[in-house]
Amino acid sequence: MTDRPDTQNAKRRLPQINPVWILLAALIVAIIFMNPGFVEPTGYMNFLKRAAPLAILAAGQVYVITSGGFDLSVGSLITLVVVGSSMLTNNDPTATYWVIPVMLGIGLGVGALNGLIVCFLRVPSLIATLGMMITLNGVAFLWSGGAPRGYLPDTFRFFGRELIRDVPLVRFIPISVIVLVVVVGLFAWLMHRTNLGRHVHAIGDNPVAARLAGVAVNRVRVTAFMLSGLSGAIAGILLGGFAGVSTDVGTGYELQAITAAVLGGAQLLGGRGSVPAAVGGALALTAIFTLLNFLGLPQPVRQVVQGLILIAAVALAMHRRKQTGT
Amino acid sequence: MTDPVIEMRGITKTFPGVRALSDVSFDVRPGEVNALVGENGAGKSTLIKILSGVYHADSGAVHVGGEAVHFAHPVESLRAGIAVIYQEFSLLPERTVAQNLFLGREPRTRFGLIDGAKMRAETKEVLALFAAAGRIDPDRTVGELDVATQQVVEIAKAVSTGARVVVMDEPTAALNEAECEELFTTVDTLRDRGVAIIYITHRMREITRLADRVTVLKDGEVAARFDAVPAPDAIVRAMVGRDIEDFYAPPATPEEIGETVLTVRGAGNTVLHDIDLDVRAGEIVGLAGIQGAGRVALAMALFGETPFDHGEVTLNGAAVSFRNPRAAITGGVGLLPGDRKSEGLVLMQSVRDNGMLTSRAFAPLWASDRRNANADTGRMDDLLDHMEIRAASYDQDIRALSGGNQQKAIVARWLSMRPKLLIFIEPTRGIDVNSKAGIYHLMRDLAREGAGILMISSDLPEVIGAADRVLVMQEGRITAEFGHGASEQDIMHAATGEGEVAA
Amino acid sequence: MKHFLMATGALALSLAPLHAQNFDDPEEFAKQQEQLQAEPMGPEGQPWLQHIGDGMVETADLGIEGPATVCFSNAGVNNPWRVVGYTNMTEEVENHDSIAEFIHVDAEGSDDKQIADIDDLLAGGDCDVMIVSPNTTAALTPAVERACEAMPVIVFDRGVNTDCPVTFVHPVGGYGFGIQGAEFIAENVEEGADVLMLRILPGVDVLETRYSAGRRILDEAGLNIVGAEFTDGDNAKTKSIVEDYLMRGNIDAVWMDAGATAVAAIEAFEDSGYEIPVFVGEDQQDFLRKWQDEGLTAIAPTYPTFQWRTAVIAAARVIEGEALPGPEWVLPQPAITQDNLDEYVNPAMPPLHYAMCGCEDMANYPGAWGGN
Amino acid sequence: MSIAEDAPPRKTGFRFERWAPLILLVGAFVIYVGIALATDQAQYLTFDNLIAILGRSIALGITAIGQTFVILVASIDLSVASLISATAVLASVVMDGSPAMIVPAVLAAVALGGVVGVTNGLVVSGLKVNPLIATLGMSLIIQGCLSAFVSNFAGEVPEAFQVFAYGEVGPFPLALLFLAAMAVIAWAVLKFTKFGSDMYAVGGNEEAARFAGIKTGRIVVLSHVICSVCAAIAGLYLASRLRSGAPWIGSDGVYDLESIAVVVIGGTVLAGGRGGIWGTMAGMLIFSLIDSVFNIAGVDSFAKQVLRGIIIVAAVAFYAIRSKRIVA
Repeated sequence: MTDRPDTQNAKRRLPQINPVWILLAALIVAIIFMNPGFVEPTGYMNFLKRAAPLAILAAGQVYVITSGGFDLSVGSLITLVVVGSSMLTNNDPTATYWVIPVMLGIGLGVGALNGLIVCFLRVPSLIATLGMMITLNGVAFLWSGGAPRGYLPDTFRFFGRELIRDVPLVRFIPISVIVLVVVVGLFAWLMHRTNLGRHVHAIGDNPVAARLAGVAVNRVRVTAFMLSGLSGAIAGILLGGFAGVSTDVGTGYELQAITAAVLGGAQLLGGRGSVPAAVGGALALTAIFTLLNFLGLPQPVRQVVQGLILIAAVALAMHRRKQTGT
Repeated sequence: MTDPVIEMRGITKTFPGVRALSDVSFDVRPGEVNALVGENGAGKSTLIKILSGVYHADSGAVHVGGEAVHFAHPVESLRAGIAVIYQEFSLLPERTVAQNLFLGREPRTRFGLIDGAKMRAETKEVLALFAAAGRIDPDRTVGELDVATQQVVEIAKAVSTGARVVVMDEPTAALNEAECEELFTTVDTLRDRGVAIIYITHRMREITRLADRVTVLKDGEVAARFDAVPAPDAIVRAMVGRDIEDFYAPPATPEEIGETVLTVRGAGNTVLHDIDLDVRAGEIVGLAGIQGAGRVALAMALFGETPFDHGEVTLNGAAVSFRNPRAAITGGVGLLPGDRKSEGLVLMQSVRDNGMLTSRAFAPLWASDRRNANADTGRMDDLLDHMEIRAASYDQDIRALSGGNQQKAIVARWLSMRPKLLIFIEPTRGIDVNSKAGIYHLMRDLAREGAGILMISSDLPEVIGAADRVLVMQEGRITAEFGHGASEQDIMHAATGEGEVAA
Repeated sequence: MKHFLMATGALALSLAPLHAQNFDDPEEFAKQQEQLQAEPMGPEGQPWLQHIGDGMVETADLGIEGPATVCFSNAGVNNPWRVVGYTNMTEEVENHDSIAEFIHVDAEGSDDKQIADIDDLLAGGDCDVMIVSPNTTAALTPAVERACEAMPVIVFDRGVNTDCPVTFVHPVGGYGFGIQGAEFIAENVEEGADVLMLRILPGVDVLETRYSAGRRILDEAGLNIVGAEFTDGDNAKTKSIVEDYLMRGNIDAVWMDAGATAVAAIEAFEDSGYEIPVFVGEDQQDFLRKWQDEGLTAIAPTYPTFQWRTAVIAAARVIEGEALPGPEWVLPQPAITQDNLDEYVNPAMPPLHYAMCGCEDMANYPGAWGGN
Repeated sequence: MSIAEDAPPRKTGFRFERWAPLILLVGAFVIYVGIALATDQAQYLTFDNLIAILGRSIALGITAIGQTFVILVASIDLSVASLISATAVLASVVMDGSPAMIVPAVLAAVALGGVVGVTNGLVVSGLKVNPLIATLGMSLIIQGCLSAFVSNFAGEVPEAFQVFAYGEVGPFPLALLFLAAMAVIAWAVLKFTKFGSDMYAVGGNEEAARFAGIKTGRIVVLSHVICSVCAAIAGLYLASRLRSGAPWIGSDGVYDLESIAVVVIGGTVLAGGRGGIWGTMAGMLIFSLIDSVFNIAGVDSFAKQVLRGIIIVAAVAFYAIRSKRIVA
């Protein structure tokens, strides 16, 4: 007799605002206070442009986290995409049209491989994607011989670098912000409005029950990893576009993406997760970094703050969960 | 007569929405066996959990050795000399017998290290009380032992704490006849040593064989108290307290039984042997047997989770061989798992999502809520309404619902799939009495609509009352078959291979 | 007891200068400033064979006979500079018949691993000469000392705190790098102009000395340093930092302690619609090309990758028993300026290729370096 | 009745999981010998070389011993790498070349380890924060604090303390004997003490452990303390080996992820409750052998990374592929 119907449900089900939005709002107010220029389009559009890769990455990561796993390989995947694009385009502007699909394919392929390793070799995703992280880094270097051989042509860099000018109201919109909106919209729709999303939740919540109910657990899990891989490839294309070729573009992005998803209330080990909230987490994280920059605080302080926020966010979530009895 | 070592008075316990116990009084004296009987959901487990400090009573008092106690934690009751042997084993499969026996209170040498030799010796000593002693090597890891031997280790663990009170919760569920006999001898030994024993069971034979007194719980209240073991009929009356015919749905009439849905011939795998089985449309086939007899293994083989590796299975006239649950579901088999929490529900998701889990699983992954071939949310809501599931909203997490309502949501999962064969495993476990009848009638309705139903249950009255036909399994084989109205005695006899059971 | 304390105190004091991280050493600054001006000895047009200062060491008495095995413990090839350098090295090995075998172990940027690698080589590598490119100076000193006991050792790039190696090959140094860039800025902007200093990481010795020298000269020239930011060598971060500074105010010149992210910094000006100011980069092709295409006012100080060739040449001389510059082989450290920019820009080479490689005349150029 | 309940008892006799680390180790050794012979470099097969291989990964071995403890209780520690850097710097700054300060420095480093361990343990068991996140956060905090104070090698380790890393007893390096002693002690703690037994219980079935009166929170905290103290010792060893401490030595050695990989390859399951020290030691030796194989085979350093990633996954798959459990 451990099943306890909860009579206070009605109260608890009142629409609850995710704390990440409050955090984000507070941070933005603080940024505007520090730097009134932020309310100008240049201010907030630059902010969104900068946050776009991380936000997209978080939107992909939240699939894997909700399905009960981790994806540590996205950072190296970004590096691979940037280095690989420079190798393939090889200074040829017309190559972009096939290189970008190839990169998206690599993202999906890496995700599929991660998923297959987890599903069929039964290696926990933490280890599987850690191995993938190391491997992809090596592949990126091996492919390029340690330093990329080509420039990224402007056609490739279009997505990460260009703006649409003369837009009414906001003056200009960076292409990457449009990519952000489209990708996040798509990911959010898949997660919250389709069978796929329900199944991602179900297999993270209770894989045995999901399997016995007929859910194609492996297929769903592989798909979740593929979406994460896809988000890594898109983030890589944006980052390469924004900043050009380098060999360590992706370093550290995997942990930031997980942090963002966790800030957005995604439950580690699965069962709960929201794409918009994860994107909110990514924006909040970027806002924190921006704020610390404005305050003139050095890198070490940023690390400490990131660490504290990470622990506090999860501790708070656990506390709330205990209080509401769920 | 000695004073009671345990005395519980006026215990009331309410879970949100359910009154589990109301004003229950219960006692047990040193050197006696007080049998605590009642149907599933009558409140036996709750009472024991209050005694051991897992739950706290809303009102009422617990006295141990004459002193009022308030256990905040199971450890405190253990220290007070109360050892509970739960149905779910609390053994660590990776550790040895000796390590499990002395978990948390290992003997130490004067250097503070664990005294392995002493631990082993004492393990042997404790095990010597049991007939199984010879079979058990203290250094074997528990995971390597069979279920019956694990049960012995579990009991030995309680005994080795030097408990004054030992609570056994249906200890024979997993034992065969010879092992039962061993257990009874053990209980006798304990009683002779002045240990007070609370023995939870619903098998009449065990009551007659062991009990000094009997306390009957029904719907959270004490229905009867006997200072000597009465005639079995009196106990059953007190336990059920109503007309069985009303409680269970009426059996199938011959007209309602149709074509054979499922035929299994000579099938088996590592656990199952020579399985021959027929299930016809419109009938409910009960599958009885002790724990470990292979009933769940059979269900999982039919469902493709642990497939047969030889033999023939025919479903609706076509030969099939399901390699996984998805294939089985596509072929028209449905299954309600026995452990709702760990195998049935996705607890953090909504009631509706739980109900739609299977239908969505067979709709395209990319289909949205609005354009779902066979997973229309509106239809699911109608279905849930029809089943009278009580929930504040179908959007709320299913974990907040009562067991009965949770079970209905799982049934709803299968209704929209219209399976030809539906397997229920322990369909009413942990469900209050009132909801049980609902589940039985639901099963019958499904059968009337043309499904063949296979029901696995450890609750013998349930198997007898709800099924049209009862098959009995033992050691991975189907060993007997009974028509509707078989006695508990017959079934028990077949399930354990010998002995006799009163009912 | 008192004695003991005094002794330890004295010991600590005597050791302190060796280890205290003094990145603003006026003596060293002056020395490198002078070396930049000095006329190097050795064959003209082959800077990897040149040397500043006239100290030589004899190697005939080391008793190595060719052909011999040269072992190389590498700190890592974890950035494009080291990749180019390592390619120079392997190509140079081909030029020497006296090197029968060249064994390479890579520590992947870990001190601990490099110590273990050297131990491995000593235990079973059958090495005759060892080349070490230490991951860090202090940590590798004991391992190099042990190696010295077994065979002649050549150290390059970073040094070690011991004089046991036959020679220590290195270009002029970090102060020199900092000086070249900062002097160029001072010459090309007005007094009081706003300068942004971009740095990679704190704590790395070669980078710290570049910064301290650069800062000293910019300060002395009376320029206004609007900020000194760490970029982690990350293009995206660099671009963001520059964008933020542009939102807040004016920038007349950008000084960088390493050129890896120079193009990203330039793009920040372009994308925000500003004129590109006076720039200090490095000799990577992407920067040189941008410079040429956009007609920048710029300079590229270098930390030449040709020193990787020199290390092999030194090893070959040890085997052949020839004298070589030592105990320090100070190589020239030329900067690329508007005057000689065209010599170094080569569109056939990859963007992250370091132009000052001294490799243009080698057999497998440009293929081995990734060029077309 | 769950699926598992109705299953037959596990077969007795040969238990694959128990022997898998040894099989992997022997496999790695055979490959090493094979490559040495195939590339005609028999000089790598001497006793000296064996010792050099054993001594390759001592810091990793010490860290992995600690990591074994936390993983056994179903926790994990990602903060070890930063802690190694922090304790190495702390010790070397406190010593600052003075032999008289060795003892205070060691005590300070171990104390720092203890504080970090207690904090990790309390955040995990008290605030119920997922250990991965808790220790990742802790790692960022330590690294941030450390980088705020020092940016390069700081302080100086006196000769006397360098004995720890460079001393020899007969043919054996002192540090190797130290590691062996630590392994034996850890093994004894797990095998012969109540604490060890409680750890297996907490990792295997926390509920059952609590019902048996084990203070599970305390066990989790204690195992975190052990892990952090081991990391502190690894930091001391590295300070001694590198003659000073720098804020990057932990992260450069990737001791966090590598120690976890070593433990898992050694057969300790991430879910807790199963595994032991000798598996971890085998895992460490496998890593050393792989490194040595790469060196003697002259594997390109980028290919090395690729292979290392594949090997980690393959080694874990070697165990995991046999289980029917669904993992995520």
